[in-house]
Amino acid sequence: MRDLVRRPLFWPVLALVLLLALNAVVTPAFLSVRIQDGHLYGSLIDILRNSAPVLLVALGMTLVIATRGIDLSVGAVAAIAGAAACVHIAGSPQQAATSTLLTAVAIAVGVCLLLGLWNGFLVSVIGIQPIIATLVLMTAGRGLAMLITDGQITTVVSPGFKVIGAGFVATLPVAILIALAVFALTAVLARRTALGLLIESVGINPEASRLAGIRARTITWTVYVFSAFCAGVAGLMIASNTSAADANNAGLWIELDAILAVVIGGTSLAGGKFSLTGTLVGAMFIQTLATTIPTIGIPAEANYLFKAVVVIVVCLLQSPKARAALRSRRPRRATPTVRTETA
Amino acid sequence: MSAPALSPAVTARIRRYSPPRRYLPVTAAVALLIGIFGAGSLRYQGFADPQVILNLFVDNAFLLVLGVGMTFVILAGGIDLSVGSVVALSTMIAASTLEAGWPVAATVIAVLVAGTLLGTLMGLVIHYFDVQPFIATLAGMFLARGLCYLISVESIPIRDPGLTRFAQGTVPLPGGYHVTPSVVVALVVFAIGAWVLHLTRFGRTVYAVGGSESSAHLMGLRVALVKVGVYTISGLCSALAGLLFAAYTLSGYSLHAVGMELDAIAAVVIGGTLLTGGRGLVLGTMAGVLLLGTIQTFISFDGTLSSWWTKISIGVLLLIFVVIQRLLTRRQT
Amino acid sequence: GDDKPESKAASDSITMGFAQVGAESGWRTANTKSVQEAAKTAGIELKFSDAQQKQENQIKSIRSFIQQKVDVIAFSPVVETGWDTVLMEAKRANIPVILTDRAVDSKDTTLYKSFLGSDFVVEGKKAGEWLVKQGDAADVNHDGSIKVVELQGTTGAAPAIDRKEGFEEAMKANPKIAIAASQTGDFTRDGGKKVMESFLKSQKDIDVVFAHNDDMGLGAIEAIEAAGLKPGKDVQIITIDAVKDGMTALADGKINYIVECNPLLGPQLMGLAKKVVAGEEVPARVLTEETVFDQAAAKTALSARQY
Amino acid sequence: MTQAITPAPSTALTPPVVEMRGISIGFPGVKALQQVDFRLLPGEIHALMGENGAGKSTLIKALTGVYAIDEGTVAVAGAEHLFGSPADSQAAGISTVYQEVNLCTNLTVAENMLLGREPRRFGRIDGLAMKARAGSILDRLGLAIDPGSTLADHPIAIQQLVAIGRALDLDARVLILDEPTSSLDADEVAKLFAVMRTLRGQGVAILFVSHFLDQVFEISDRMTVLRNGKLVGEYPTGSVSQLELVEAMIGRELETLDKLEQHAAADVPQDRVPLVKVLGLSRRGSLQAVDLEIYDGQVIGIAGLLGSGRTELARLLFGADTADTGSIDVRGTRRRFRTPRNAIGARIAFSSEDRRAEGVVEDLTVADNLLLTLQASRGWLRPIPVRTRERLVAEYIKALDIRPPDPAALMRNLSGGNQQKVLLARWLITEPELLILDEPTRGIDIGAKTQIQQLVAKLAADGLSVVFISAELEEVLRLSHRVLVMRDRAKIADRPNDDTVTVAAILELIAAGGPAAEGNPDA
Ligand SMILES: Nc1ncnc2c1ncn2[C@@H]1O[C@H](COP(=O)(O)OP(=O)(O)OP(=O)(O)O)[C@@H](O)[C@H]1O
Ligand SMILES: Nc1ncnc2c1ncn2[C@@H]1O[C@H](COP(=O)(O)OP(=O)(O)OP(=O)(O)O)[C@@H](O)[C@H]1O
Ligand SMILES: [Mg+2]
Ligand SMILES: [Mg+2]
Repeated sequence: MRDLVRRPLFWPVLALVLLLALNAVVTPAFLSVRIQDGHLYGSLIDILRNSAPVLLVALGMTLVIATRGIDLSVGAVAAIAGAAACVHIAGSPQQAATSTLLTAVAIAVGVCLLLGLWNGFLVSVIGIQPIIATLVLMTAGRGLAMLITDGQITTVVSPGFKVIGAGFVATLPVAILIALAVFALTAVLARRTALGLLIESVGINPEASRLAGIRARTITWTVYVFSAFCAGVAGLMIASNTSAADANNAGLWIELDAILAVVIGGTSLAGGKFSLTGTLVGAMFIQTLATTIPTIGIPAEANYLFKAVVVIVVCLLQSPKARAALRSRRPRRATPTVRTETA
Repeated sequence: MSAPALSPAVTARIRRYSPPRRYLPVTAAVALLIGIFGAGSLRYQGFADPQVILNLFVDNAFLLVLGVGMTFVILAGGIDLSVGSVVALSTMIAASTLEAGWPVAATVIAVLVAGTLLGTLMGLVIHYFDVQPFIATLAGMFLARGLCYLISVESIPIRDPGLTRFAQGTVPLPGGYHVTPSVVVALVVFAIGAWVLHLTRFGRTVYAVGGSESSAHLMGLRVALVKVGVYTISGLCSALAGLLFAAYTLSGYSLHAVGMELDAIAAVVIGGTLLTGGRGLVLGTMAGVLLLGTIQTFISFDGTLSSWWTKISIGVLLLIFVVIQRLLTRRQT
Repeated sequence: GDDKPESKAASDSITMGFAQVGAESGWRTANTKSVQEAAKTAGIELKFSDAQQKQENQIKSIRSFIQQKVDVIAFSPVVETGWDTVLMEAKRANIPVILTDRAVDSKDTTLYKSFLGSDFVVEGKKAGEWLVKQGDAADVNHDGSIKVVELQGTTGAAPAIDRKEGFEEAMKANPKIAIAASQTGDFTRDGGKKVMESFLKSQKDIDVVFAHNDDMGLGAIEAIEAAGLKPGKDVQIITIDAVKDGMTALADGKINYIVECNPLLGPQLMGLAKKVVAGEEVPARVLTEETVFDQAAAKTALSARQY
Repeated sequence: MTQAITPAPSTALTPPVVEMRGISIGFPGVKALQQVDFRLLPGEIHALMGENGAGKSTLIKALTGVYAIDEGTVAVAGAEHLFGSPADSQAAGISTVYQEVNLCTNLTVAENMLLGREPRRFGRIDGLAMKARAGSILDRLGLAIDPGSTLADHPIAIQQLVAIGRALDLDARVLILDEPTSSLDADEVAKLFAVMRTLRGQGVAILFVSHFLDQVFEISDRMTVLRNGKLVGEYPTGSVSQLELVEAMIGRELETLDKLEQHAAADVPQDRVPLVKVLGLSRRGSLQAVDLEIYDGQVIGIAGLLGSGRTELARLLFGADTADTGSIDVRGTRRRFRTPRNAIGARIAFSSEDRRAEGVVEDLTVADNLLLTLQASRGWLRPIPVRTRERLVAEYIKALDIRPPDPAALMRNLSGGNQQKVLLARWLITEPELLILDEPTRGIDIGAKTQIQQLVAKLAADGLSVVFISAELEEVLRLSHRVLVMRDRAKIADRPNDDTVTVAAILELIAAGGPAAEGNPDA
């Protein structure tokens, strides 16, 4: 039991479970999952499906944060991806054709990769602080998205496109499958190859890593590209979910949710060690929280307060210091009072 | 071990002293500001009017105050995302208490106490419970925004004669120019901030904690005081900025200042302060605030940009600033 | 951009400073376009500025318009409150001000010449009245009560507050109508869809959705369809705005009723501006021409819609 | 356990200023201290001795409130204390320089020395007084640097002196120096010792940790020896010989140090292509043009004072900095080293002098740190197979006697000396042809130091070339085939290590032509 409590993910998972339990109590049908029209249907499925974009963005963000960076531009990149795809589809003579869909997705992903290259260039080559480097695209990116859509919400009629965010394959929502696939891909890349180790090393001590022969610059660059890629896929999902590209609101503030997910999952913003599973739990938690608010009937006025309280409680529970203080009033253990960081 | 009389070697060393590299980013920001103003004056008629410059202060007084607080936090290696919401909360408290008939002084005190308390609370959580600043202040941001909605979801006008007079008053300057009382408040805050940060032990410790918290701890510095202190200062500054904002807009509104924390952070960083802490000057923050203001002035003088081109231009100008600054301050060695 | 320096060569050409809220919705961009095009047609030089939904930005641009000595200032205030100071400055500089779309809450009505825009309370009321008129036809599942869920606009925004107020007022006429749940969908499709999804699961037997704008209504349609229900039939939908996508859905029978909120204020605004600059008297309140659409009306109107 | 030496009778004349009794501290998996007693008398210099990981630094941190104590008591001047933080211990008159230089490199030298005690006038910090006070401390240490310069611009040795300066400025009754001399040269050490003697005369109690036995015997009055977290004994310095002390520290007989064979200097085959040939390598402001030839199996020792440019030369050779002029040929082919990767590709390895900033990756495990470079050169797509990993890690942990021998231990929790061994192993695993070692024995205990020296000799015998930089001239001379002498960022001599080359001869060389440490050619 004690070991379990010490597990890094114990508290986030517990918080998630409690939140789900709260829902189940308030709405008895909450936990029920049934098959309807050949696909799974139920609140839990909704939560999973709706958490897909945040999860995707958070995956990219996890790697960026592991290198001591941050990517504020993900929301704008998501908007651009949705805009590019929808405008292409809407402008093509055969909206519903598969070839149109494929080129639209290719264009969107291609654009996002370019944007990621751009962010990575600013951070790793020019040496601009990540928060400012990505703030540039965060601001300009929405403008670009609006430029693409001419400021209008671009609606498309493409059953194929709709599948990405709202479709089902073998009773499962496609969005979940995509997110899990990217999650698995990331996990394999990070943990089955040496990439994860190299990223962590760069995040913990960039200079030592460089001297150890790691291509610190390339790695930093790559994670921004990956982050933009994830944001792009998330953007496609968001657009597909409503079959429309909303340059203004697609992915608005998703960067905050993503960062929150990463941190709740136990990855430190100071860089270094990261946990993809943690991020997964964090993203689930955030989406469950968002779903809980309307479900249990919290008035719109109070939903920020609710969110604040939950976030504070989860973070306090996660903090070893807070837990030690709660558990007993014994003198400190022989742990260094502060982490020593590299100069 | 008291200091003996100065040896010749020491005096020679003092004379050899040259301003260290750390002033470079600020210098670059100021140079850039001057350059951009030159460009604006050439391009747009009426841009060179000194009142345009004064209006930069008038329109950004609250951001300057916010930036000063944020400078403390960032220098100490933290970040404060709650400031925008605290500004909104302050306007709400101010508007609702004034509406309820409180005297201005009581309102001001209530607002300042609320902001300071919230800041202290976040600082305590960050230091004593080791919660990451980003998260603690994000929770603070939600909390303050939530409290706004609890007070009222609608905007509340401020009609109190005292505050109205403060808001609409002008401080005449020679040559027919003028600023507002808010500017004076902001400049006083700026001066105090610079004093505390650059000339007191507390300020030095802020830099030390930002440079290396563990070293500061091992050096026997009062890390706890500083870490909690900077968030307290930031909370106080946000509350004060909220009051200035309330005066600026003569209203309280839950949706005021959404995203203003990013403006404040951007101003601080553009002013040459390292986001990782330990390096930067309050003067840089002023330059950063003015640079952001100049971008807006630029765009509104242009007046032909559609909404999206406005956003793109802001991004591009921001980019130009940071790239030039980066190139100017790239280590020579 | 157009880098022609501001020239006052022709003394009769009017320069208008227009401070727009932002580009936060399709409605707003249609509104912007209308203003820009109308200015061109009317021969008015337009200084346009986008406040990105921030009041302080709007105040700044108005101040800069004053600095640039424009002939007339028009703006859609982000919020109702807090305009006295800057409007006073405009007044001191003898620059007339016209409000569009949204009102300001100021005791001193001499600060602006006219307010051109629709009345959000009336819009909400129109929506409610239609529902009342429907009577038992709105009780889709015949359980004797009409259960409404409301998709609110952004919390605290004037249209959200006013539309809610108007709707609730009209609703009182039929005691069977009750709002079972009300949440903000932030005026977006995605928000509308997500909130509707959870409504569908936490509320049984929803009869009617009232969405504060078309976009949230369109999101709700997606959610309703995903739940295996037929929007417009199994759940009735009322929205406000009448943008093109909304009208299409209405014509397709997925929405039941739309109250129009017309964004094409440009021509009316330019007319007002010319009069104001010429010193003529103008009415203090000018309502935009607006109508309502049911499914039949939508089919005929759809082809002529330009936004 | 039979001791070669008997502990001194505990009849102290004066009551101890610090008395620690029965101190125990445990970390997850390690008992760092077990029931240790320790006494420090006023007016003495007390050496705390022990191997790497014996618990010296932990004892110091227990005393000064960095770590909480599991068991035991601490009394200062007779009164029992339990310090909650370093600030508390400072307030009680204990001034400490911790082992890993703990300063704020973003601040100036003066600020670092006076943080928290800045002179004030009218409530504000008095900048001039501050610089003057800092200047006078620097003078005491004989350090000719600008107190207004940023600390980050100075090499680690200077930083160490600044840290000592900071401790001196505190009017303390107890001064603790944890390996203060590890990166200092003889000259600097002499100055430091002079200061320490003065303080001792004033009644200050000084606790001193060093791995240099000569220094310990020169300066200390008494010593306490720790081994594996346990107290071995407390001795007056005069009562033990070096050999006895070493045996007390390591608990067995030391393999004698001077068994390394003297290298014949003449056996360099001049007709062969050198492994590395450097021509006119220079960098503005840091190094004047240097020529150098390194042959297979050759050890090149570089001698010089602080700031003489040794590190810079090594960094240029490795591509850590880029040279302004000059060329590097490896096995006859021209190479350009823009990044360390280029050099690693040419099978050159470089172990930095600044372990903490440029070496260890603190939050990774020992195993990850060991394999970092190998992995980096294989590329991310080809992770090292688990089996190879385990084999290599086990092999090198054993070969270099890394303690604790736990591959999963976090690097940050290793003692300084063991971290150094891991870093060495990191490079050896890549099987380089040229190994550049910048101060590899800094902070390493006598046993480990011998091990490393033997390793270098053995590697050279196996055909590896080594560039060996050390502040300890004896060490340089013992190991090298050729000796390069540097001064003022220029090479002033390059000669075979024959009988004519002695410590005295090198010091003379450096001294010739005026004060070496002061000169700054491009100031
Ligand atoms: N923070 C920590 N967490 C876990 N283990 C630690 C920590 N600090 C030290 N140790 C362990 O405690 C033991 C004693 O280490 P300490 O640093 O006191 O050694 P030391 O005698 O100073 O060695 P050196 O001469 O190498 O500096 C070592 O085994 C070390 O790995
Ligand atoms: N006594 C000193 N006074 C001023 N500057 C110094 C002094 N000592 C070192 N420096 C700095 O050191 C730099 C070159 O040092 P480098 O690290 O190459 O020398 P080093 O011989 O390797 O010394 P170290 O013993 O620190 O390894 C110079 O640029 C100078 O700034
Ligand atoms: Mg030690
Ligand atoms: Mg060196």
